[in-house]
Amino acid sequence: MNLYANNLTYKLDNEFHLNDISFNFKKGNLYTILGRTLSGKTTLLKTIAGLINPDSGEIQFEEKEFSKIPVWDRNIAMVYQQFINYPHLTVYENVSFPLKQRKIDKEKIKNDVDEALKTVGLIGFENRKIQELSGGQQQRVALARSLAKKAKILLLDEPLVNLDYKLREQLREEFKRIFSRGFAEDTILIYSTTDPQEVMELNGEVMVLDEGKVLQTGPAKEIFENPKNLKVAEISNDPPMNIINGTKINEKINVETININLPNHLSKLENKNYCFGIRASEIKLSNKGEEFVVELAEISGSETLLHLKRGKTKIIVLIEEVMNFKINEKVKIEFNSNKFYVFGDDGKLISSPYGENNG
Amino acid sequence: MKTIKTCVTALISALLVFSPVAYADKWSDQFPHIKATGDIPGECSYESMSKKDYSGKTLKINTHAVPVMGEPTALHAEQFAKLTGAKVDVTHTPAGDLYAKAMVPFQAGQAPYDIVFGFSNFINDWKRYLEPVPKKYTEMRQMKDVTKSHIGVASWDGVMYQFPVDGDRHYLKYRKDVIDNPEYQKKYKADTGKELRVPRTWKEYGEIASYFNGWDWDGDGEPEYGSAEVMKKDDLMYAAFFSRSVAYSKNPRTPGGFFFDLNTMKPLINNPGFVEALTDWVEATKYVPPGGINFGLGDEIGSFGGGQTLFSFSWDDALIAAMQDDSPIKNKVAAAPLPGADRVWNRMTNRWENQYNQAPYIVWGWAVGVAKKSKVKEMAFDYLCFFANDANHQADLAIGRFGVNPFKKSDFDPNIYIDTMGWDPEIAKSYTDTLLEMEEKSKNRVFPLRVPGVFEFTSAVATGTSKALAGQLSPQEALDEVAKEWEAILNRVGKDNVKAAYAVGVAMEDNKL
Amino acid sequence: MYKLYTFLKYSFVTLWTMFVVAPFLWALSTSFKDFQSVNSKVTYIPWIDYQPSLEGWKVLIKSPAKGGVDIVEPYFNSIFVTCTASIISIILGTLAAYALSRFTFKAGFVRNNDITFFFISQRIMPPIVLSIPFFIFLSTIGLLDSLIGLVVVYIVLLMPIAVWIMVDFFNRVPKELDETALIDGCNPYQAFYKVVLPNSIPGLIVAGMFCIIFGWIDFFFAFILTFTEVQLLPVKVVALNSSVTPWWSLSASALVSVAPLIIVAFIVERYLSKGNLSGALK
Amino acid sequence: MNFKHKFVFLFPGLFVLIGILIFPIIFTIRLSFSGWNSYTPEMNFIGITNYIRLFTDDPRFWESFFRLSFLSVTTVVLQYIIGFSLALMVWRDIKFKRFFRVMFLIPMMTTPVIMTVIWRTFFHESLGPVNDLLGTFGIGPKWLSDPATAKITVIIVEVWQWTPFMFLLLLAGLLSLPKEPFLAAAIDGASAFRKFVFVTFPLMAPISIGAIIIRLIEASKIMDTVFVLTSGGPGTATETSSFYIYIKGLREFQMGYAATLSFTYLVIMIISLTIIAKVLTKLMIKE
Repeated sequence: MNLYANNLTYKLDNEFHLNDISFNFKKGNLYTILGRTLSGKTTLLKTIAGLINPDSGEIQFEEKEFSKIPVWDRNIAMVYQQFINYPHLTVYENVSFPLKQRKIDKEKIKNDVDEALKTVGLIGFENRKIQELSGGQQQRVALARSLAKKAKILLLDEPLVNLDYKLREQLREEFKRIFSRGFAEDTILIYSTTDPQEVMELNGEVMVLDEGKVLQTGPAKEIFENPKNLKVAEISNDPPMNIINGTKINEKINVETININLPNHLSKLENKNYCFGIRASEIKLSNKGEEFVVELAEISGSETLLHLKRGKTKIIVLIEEVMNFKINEKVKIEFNSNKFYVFGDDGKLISSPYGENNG
Repeated sequence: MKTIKTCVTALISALLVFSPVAYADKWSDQFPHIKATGDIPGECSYESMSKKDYSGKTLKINTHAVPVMGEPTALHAEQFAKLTGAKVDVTHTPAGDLYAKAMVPFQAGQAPYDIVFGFSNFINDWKRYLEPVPKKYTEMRQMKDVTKSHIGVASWDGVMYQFPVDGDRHYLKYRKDVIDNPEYQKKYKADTGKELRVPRTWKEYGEIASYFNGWDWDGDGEPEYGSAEVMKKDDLMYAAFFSRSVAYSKNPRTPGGFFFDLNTMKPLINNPGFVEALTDWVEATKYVPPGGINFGLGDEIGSFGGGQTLFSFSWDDALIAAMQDDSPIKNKVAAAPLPGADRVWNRMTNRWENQYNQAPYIVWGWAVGVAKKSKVKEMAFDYLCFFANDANHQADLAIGRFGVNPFKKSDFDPNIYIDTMGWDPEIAKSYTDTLLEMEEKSKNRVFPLRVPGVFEFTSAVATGTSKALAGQLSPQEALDEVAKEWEAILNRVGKDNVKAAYAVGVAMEDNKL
Repeated sequence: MYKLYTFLKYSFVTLWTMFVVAPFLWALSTSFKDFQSVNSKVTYIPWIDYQPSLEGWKVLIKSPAKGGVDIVEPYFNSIFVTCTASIISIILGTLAAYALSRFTFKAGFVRNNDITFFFISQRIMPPIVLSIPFFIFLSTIGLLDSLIGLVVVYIVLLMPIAVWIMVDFFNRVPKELDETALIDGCNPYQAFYKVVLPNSIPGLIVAGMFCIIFGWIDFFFAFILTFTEVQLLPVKVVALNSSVTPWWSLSASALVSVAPLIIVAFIVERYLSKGNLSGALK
Repeated sequence: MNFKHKFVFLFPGLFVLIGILIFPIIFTIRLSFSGWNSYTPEMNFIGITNYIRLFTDDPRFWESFFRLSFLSVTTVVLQYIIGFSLALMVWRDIKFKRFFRVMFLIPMMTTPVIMTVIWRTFFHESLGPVNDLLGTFGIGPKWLSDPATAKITVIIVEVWQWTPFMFLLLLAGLLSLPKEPFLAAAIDGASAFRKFVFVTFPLMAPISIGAIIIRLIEASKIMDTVFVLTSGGPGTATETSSFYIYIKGLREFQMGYAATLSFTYLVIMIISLTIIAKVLTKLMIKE
């Protein structure tokens, strides 16, 4: 009773959009697909929906070969990142559209639509035209439409990406609420996003995609704590994890002209060159620290992103307050070396601060 | 009181209808078109037609645009339908497209029209698709009245393919009020040392036209010009060119071809006679109204008929337009034969002969045929015969916009124009004399080119002369180009084909037919 | 600076409007003239320059036997042929355009763009090239001189326009819209008529307008392919262009023949002003 | 998306078009190898005689073709510039916007062959209003009777007739432009001119290319105008390809040769339009 895929491959103009993807999604669970833009997330969702026929590989659902069932008979729902609704219909007509397609009787449609609208908080908007709604409301209509349908597979393709910051926060909260309410037991929910924070908050099973390939699967926490390699580390962090070339020499880690004391969890490491990874939030401003030059300072919301440089090494520091910096100003920072990741030349994780992959 | 009057009138007219005395009026009451003459007895009179019954049959006609030819066609169609019970459908087509409009279905083996209007020079291309006019009609009295020239124009090698319903030719039209004005005569003599008179030669035509070009000589506050001519490069301009060429090139002493040397089929179009005519014509661009180089026939008629120019030469229409009742220059214009030339080219001796020469150009004109594949040929011929019956023809003549012009010997009676159309006797006489001279008397006539591929030949002439008029080429170069093109066409069409056809025309020109 | 621009803008727009209107005014003036007022000198204003006559207008409804042109029947013929051909062209053209916009076609070296170009390229042919073959074609299937025959030919004239406009239009309609419809349980046909079509009305209006215009103004095919049964308006009006052209009735009929399309101009403008002509689906 | 249903959408239109056209096209090609004319209306086979004639002995066709290229490119460029200017001017704030828009559309709605008759009287050098009015300033251009000005007159009439086409497409394009780039430009404080060059024009490029190509296709058929205004004269000064084909075909009835001309013309046009489309795309859409 699963959604099962084996070796899915899809190529367009000699470029892999899906490269040998296999998975086994179980009902009642939430799956998030994390990947950068053009990593193949949308292609994968469309392949599941049946909008794209893979060049090879198979998909099965409820033990049936999925490729033989056309899109319109698959009983799926999908929400796009562009708020796709039917512009010629009202909110109510939009939400009831898939139900009417199934020729369900009017009473039941009414109930289901009302319930869905209630869930997304659009009661009272039934007779509005789509163009009269804000972007957030439009996306709620799209969501309501897919919920009302009670589909067995619900696909959400970066549903929040085109919303502004505040709305995104707000809707994300609601998503959490909606999906956590013991979301229908026989539904598979697949949610794709570029935003690691969303992945963390939704807390489902994660599949990290890049260039059409699965890089890592596992629970959100696992991905976050133990990224298999540099790529995953980059993708699963926002801002991306800082990668610093350094050398371990005995009790020190040498980066540029800085020497950092070796943290405990790296004591077994061979003396060698490594890529050290550290999250932007694990670097702090400190008078005791080392001197870097400010290249750029971005303020977003209540945070400040500081782009720094020293020699060939560039790092990003996340400061959780609004601060003003001048370009070329010198600042001092300190690394929280207890949170160092270590990656080998091949990009594979050698050591994580969370312990499991040590050595 | 009024009612009684009406009743009496009605009673009287009722009596008249039934009385044999008012026989003719029975038809003119029903058909006001012929009220001037009433029905005139004949083979195809109203009376005779009313005895035919074509009800349930349909006659399809393609004719020219309204009004020229198009309006009389439609009018007589309506009358014919009323008399015989037939249904008559009439389509109107612009002049330039009449050929193609009939030719396309002809070549595709179709006969969508029973009757096709066109021009007499289509005859060679059309004759294989046309039904010869049956003996019944060629030998009737109405046909015996048609002039020799027009029988010739309608026939091919003695067989009549086109039913004569109209006559056409080129002649000179001039403003009588200017040429005969003693003051202008004096002034002209004083200024140029020459007599002001109806031009006898094209050179004189040019001199007088230049003199009267660009100033207000009729006192209406607008400048007037020398001459209105068809110079626009369409299907008609080459005819104007030939009108100007005949005087220089049609030498009565050199029979055997005007366009080609019939023996060798060598084009004569670039001989000094034609070149001289084209040189004159290029000169003429200086004394036509502004934009005159782009005048089509309609512009020419409008220009002369509207009193804008002193001279014009082409078909009758410009004169008739000027003589309409509402025209401010009615009875101020007159007709004369085309000008001649003081010298004429002799292609045998390759020399100019310094001798006055004049030649009428029996240009092509309207011609009508009945399609061979038509299923109602008898009705079609009856219609055409009815179209041209004496009553209709005389009524048509009087309506300028109809474009129906004299082609019967009886038409050359000046009294018709004096009585029914209010023409000045002198002008009417100048008109009929001019026509009679051309149609019946002259021995030096030129007939239109009627050979296979005639449109290729004439189109080449139009292109060449047009280039000369526009100053793109000199007259000699232009005509050399035409001659070269003619040779090419001859080779494509086959010299023998053209020669055989051309011989028929030459025989008429040489007065052998 | 801004004032200068405004001044130039209004001057240009006004000048162009005058240029647009000039021939119509001239035609309007001419339609009330007679032979002398046209041919003796240039006249403009009735009663001052010339004595107006209604002859030019009367001619339009008179029968040819009385020197009229009787454009009433051709008028309706033209409307019928134009509308029928436009509707068929738009239906077929819209379907094809949808296919070309949404699906990929491959046949040898032929791709979607080539098929689109094939459609549009039908308009490269000068009418003269096609007239004779069409004549023979229609005569073979017995549709010469019939309204149906003209409709058949006009479809060839108009469908390329419909395809061109609609491909362009559909390319700007997000294809996620149709995908959503499919996911919501519509088969491709239902998705097309339940979702795509209702949202394509602005495009259909533009395509329809171009079809109607190009159908209405065709002269050549109507001229070659009809004889007596069917006459279309342009052919009938051009038949006034005789050697002695009655300029007055020609002008009047020119004005009358433009009239219905001016309504089209208003409809199009209305859609323009509502701002959804090019139908951005946002 | 890829379904077998896609054929159901494409094929009706495609096959109807092919069905109607296949005969005419094959017929034309076959005809071009025949000597069909007024006196031998037969589908005989004369090999490539017609093509030899065209390529070795018919400078008039090639002249008419270059004249056509000149006329159509000039008119289309003018139509584009004027149409774009007009569209920009009535795009946003202007008084009587709707009136002007309707006005600008109207010429397109008129039948060229009829309107040109009106234009002919309009430009009549002694009985038309243009020279009458210009006469008060002491000028009287030879609108139709001089080889150079006759071309200009043809261009004027064509521009009058078809600028609305450009105007409509470009205005519709302008009205559908996204607002964001303009806001961004406004925030950057770009001048109106810079806004046009860097924002409006690039956004309009795809629509412009489409409109120009279609207009080029239509303009290359320019015939009614020439036919009525000048009949290709004075001399051959305004003779275009389609008018020349018309003369050869329906006037002189050299059907075989006219088919040769047509087919050659078609091939040249398809090739050159493809090239023009490519070049325009390169010029107007950077990247």
